[in-house]
Amino acid sequence: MRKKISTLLTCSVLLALSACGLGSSGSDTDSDDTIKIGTLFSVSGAGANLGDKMRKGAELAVKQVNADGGIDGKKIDWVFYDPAGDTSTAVQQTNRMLDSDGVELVVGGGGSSGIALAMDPITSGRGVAFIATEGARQIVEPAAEAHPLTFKTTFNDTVMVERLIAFWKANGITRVAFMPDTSSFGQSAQEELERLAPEAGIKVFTAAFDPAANDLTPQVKRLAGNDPQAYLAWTITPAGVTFLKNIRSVIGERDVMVMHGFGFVDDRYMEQAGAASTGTILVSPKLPVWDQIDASDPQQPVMEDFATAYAEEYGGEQPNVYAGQAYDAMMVAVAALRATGGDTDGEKIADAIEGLGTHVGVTGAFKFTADDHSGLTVDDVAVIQWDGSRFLPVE
Amino acid sequence: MSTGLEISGVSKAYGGLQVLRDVTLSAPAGSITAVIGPNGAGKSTLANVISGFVTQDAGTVAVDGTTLPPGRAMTRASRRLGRTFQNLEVFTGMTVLQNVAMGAYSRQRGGHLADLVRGPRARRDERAADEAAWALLDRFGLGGRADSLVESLPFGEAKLVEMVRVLAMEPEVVVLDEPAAGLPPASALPLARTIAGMAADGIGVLLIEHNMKLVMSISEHVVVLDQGQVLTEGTPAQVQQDSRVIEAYLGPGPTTTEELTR
Amino acid sequence: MRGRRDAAGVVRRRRKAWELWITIGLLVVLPLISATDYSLHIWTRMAIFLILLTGLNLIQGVAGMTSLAQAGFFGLGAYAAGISAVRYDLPPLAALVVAPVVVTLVALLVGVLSMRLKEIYFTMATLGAGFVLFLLFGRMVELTGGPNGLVGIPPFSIGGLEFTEPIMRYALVAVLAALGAVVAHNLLVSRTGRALRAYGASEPAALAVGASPFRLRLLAFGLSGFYAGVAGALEAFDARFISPSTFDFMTAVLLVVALVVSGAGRMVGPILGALLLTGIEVFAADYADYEPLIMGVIFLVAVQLFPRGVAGELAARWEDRRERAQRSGESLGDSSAPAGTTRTDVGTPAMTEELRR
Amino acid sequence: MDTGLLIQVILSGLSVGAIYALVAVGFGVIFNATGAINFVQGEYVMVGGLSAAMLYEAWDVPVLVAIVAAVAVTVLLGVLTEFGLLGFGRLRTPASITIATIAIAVIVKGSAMLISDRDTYALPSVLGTDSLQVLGASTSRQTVLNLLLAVAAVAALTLFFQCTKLGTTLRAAAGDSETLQTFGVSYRTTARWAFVIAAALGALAGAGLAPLTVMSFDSGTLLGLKGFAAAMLGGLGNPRGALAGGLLLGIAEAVMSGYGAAAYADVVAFVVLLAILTLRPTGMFGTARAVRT
Repeated sequence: MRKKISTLLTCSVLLALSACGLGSSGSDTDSDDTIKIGTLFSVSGAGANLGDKMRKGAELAVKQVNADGGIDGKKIDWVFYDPAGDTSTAVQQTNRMLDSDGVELVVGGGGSSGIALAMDPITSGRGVAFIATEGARQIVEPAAEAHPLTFKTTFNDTVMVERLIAFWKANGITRVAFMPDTSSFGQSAQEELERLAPEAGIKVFTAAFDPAANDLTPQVKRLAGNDPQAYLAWTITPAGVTFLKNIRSVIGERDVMVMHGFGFVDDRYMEQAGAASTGTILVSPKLPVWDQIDASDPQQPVMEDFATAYAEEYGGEQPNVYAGQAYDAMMVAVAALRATGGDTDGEKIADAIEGLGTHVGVTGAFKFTADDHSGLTVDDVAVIQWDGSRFLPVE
Repeated sequence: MSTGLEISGVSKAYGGLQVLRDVTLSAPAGSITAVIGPNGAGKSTLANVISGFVTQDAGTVAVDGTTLPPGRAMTRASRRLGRTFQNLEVFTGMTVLQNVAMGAYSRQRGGHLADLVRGPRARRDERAADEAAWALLDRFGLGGRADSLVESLPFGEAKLVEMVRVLAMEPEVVVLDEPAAGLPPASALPLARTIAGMAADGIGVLLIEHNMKLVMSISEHVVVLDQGQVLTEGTPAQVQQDSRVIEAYLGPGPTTTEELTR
Repeated sequence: MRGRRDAAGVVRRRRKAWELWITIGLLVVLPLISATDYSLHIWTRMAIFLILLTGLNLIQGVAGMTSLAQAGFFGLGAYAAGISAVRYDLPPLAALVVAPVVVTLVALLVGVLSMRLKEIYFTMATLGAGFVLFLLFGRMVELTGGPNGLVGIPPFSIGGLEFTEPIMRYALVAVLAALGAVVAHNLLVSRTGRALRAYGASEPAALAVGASPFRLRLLAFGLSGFYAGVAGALEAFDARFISPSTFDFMTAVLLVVALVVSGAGRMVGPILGALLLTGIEVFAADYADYEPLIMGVIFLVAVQLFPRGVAGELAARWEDRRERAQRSGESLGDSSAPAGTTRTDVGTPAMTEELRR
Repeated sequence: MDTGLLIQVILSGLSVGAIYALVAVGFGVIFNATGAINFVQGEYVMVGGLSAAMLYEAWDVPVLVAIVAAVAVTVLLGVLTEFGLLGFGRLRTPASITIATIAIAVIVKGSAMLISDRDTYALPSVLGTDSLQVLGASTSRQTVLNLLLAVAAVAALTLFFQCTKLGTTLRAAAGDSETLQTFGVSYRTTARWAFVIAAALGALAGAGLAPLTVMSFDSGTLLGLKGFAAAMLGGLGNPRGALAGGLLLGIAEAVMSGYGAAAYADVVAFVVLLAILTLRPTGMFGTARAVRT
């Protein structure tokens, strides 16, 4: 009798698995009273922590828009997928969204630059507008020729590096130790820094590290040999905490500037590094210090509303910069849809976004043009410092 | 007619223990030569040296006059030397037909890559091998079992399959390593007939065996091995009377019942 | 086919081909079931998995040696094709030839170094090789584009004809998958395939009949690399973008598991495994958070239920019934026979294939 | 020659090496008892570290209590692993057991992801955070503690295998588990004890690693693979070999980070694994075992 059961179980498992491949391929009819927006964020696997915050940011935007009547009466039908950090899964999900789920506009590129780069040819190939929330500038550059329908609401590494170099110049720093991780995030920052720093007369000494590393003291000690005035790490992974702990143990009390890239702006990480994180300086969007920005800055009220709404919606949790970027991406899409009266044709949406003029978002004042599909400038970048319990702006 | 198997001056030591000491013997084609001796006399090591599973320290093993390279068991098949194993070695998960057809493996010329394309020549080779295997199965009454998995056969029949596989190699020399071990007495006769059949086909059979009834009934020549050395050799009749053989098996001096019970 | 042998002899030869026809039949039928762009994309991925698993089956199923390098080889094939097309402007057709050759050479190198090792040690050598490849994909930035992946791979094309239409992309992969299945079938039923399986079943006996274990297993491992190279090149030209994450350790484990669960060593194992993998990928799209947990449970249950894989279990049951029919003269397929009669144990401990390895 | 850098590289190598050693010893214990490679070993480290940190951060439990609780949780997981593998009595060969441990590792990681909600957790060091200056380089007290922990674990296990009844049975099981059963020693009890010891070792490694970095559901997998490479380097199944293998591998990675191309530090572990398997599969101190066909 036992063998009979196991045969039935096997066949049913196998059929169920392949059957649902068939089942979902039937496409839903395009009901005309909603606009289908598709989103990919990795809420499991690598970078899961980051993806989770991005999902909440975008979700908040959808809820707010639908709450006050949607776009000219059309509510947003939000389709969400989790590629779990895997590019081939993301490619397949994007095809599924556009072919069978009838998604007309894509917001959110899987939470990693690699996935966003893979999604772009698919969305552009189908004439669908795509607003990414990932960092690599290759996603939107060169904008006019190669990525007419693709935008992103994150800082280009170029803008961040320019702000850093301006800050270093202002503080007379000419020797910098740079530790990027071996992810795409670290890799593209390294290219920009090694391109722009020499022009500003700043010498950069680099040693990369693997995000899964448990001890970075060899790299830190090696770079210490060049007697740098500042140590800059560039990662979004927990290894950034190890960096802070190792810097304190290797460098001790010598007054050097310990810095992190905008990927590490997260008060939870800062707390987990304990005493080692006090005094760390970061380049970042203004969101973490929104309550320190005086009301005259048009971005201040937008950030305040977002922070309070997010805390209400998610049990007092504070939004981080990634939630802000996802929220902005959805809001830019909504602004464009309002401009085109709900028409989701790729070209029309692209022209609408480029015609938005200044769209004041949580992350900054976006000024999209035909050649700049990121729309953020050096003035949108803030330099902040962790004083042991919270972030404060640095003059 | 090949001249069969010649072994001269074979010695083998494991660390300090000298297992084979300067062993010389031959198993002419078309005849059955037996090797007997008490446990630990070095019979199995001898079988392994001949079939290349063990590399001897000194001495040579030759088939039909050509010396075989020491060790390198896989070269034996192409030199037409086959063997069976003390505890049964059959290809489980494969049918009886496939087991026997494997015997012809080294005689088939087709290269491995040709098997990917499996052109007409490869198919013809395969069919020839299967035909030969069928013939052997019929000859030994295993035709009905052709498509059973070998592990589903009773022990006696599985042993027979192993022997038929060796015959499928069309060997000139066969080393049988205790073929009767584990078999019920009733199968001794058919086994004897099979071995005799091999000799009749012109194969030089080297029979390593404990079962005296079997050895004495079918061997033309018997070699007695003791502590790694050839004690004596001769016809079955001579060897049975030789006191040294009895002593080697039963220990020194007449053993009266008193001595045993003291 | 021998005429004068009784039915059993003839049936045996045709049964093996039956499993090959299932594989090719499915490749033909699937696009007929549903041919939307999305389904064709799914079938193409399934066919690429089929090529990968057919190759893996040669070393894992036939030779009985677990290899965790298949994902690394899959990646090497993809990058070899991608790099030669993007960086050196090789026409896609040439890249489709270069990739498998490169991977086969690397597989032979790894094989030469690790083939003499016993079971678990060989598996760990392949794990090491696979992981080194995966890490290199992410680190050699100028060549592979690093973690950002390799962008701008042209679609596959022969002469002027570009394979951009989903149906054409599927046809390309399906034809190569079918070809791969036929070649694997030929090897499986040929003397070489038998020798490979014989070696897994009894080392001494295989040596005694003159089969050289090293050369046979090296051939199987090299071939598994060739198949991975073809699959990699097709993946590169189909997705037109490759990044290291697709070829990581988890993929290597998934490939082995899908094959073991579906029945390594059987001709129908790869196609069942490919369906399972594609099903999991599609299934995973909906239940993101719980996917790893669910996959782990399914995988553990399957390994416990079928130590010899699904196809192995089904085939074993079919053979039980057929042998019982033979012995007691009942007609084949008479299902009234008592289920689950145990096998007669041969003298040595129960020699199921599972125990023997 | 900047001696400060050399000392720092060695200290860093020992710090990470101590964790690899503890993981490697865990692999050895399971290999001795079942002949299989336990892919869950890396996840035991994650569960140990993560549960300690979660208990500390979530319920403000003193660090020591959190660690003891974490070891208990991981040991329970070890018993469940043994049941998941051998409880159904269907898996007999090391190969099939090894594949089943992969399934359990995926389940453990998947559950940890759900329980920890993909968050990271930190655990302060029992000995405070100020660093120690040694010959111009620096390390932390936690590293010294981890090293002592690794050496103590290896010494304890060596004695345990040599002198205690259970220890000798565990070692004998490595030889031939069938014959062992004829002596009335249940294969399941020895396996269960092996998994309890391996889980405890994993938990201690996790609790030792947590203060040096932060723990997340993802911290175990790569660590497990590297621990295995260390076990192979030292000789699978030999506690002293595991210690030597772990420390050497840690130092090799640190040298690569300090002097070579830091980005390729991770490749070192697997190149070492490949080299050992092909040149000397029994590892430095391994007993000569039928490793080659």
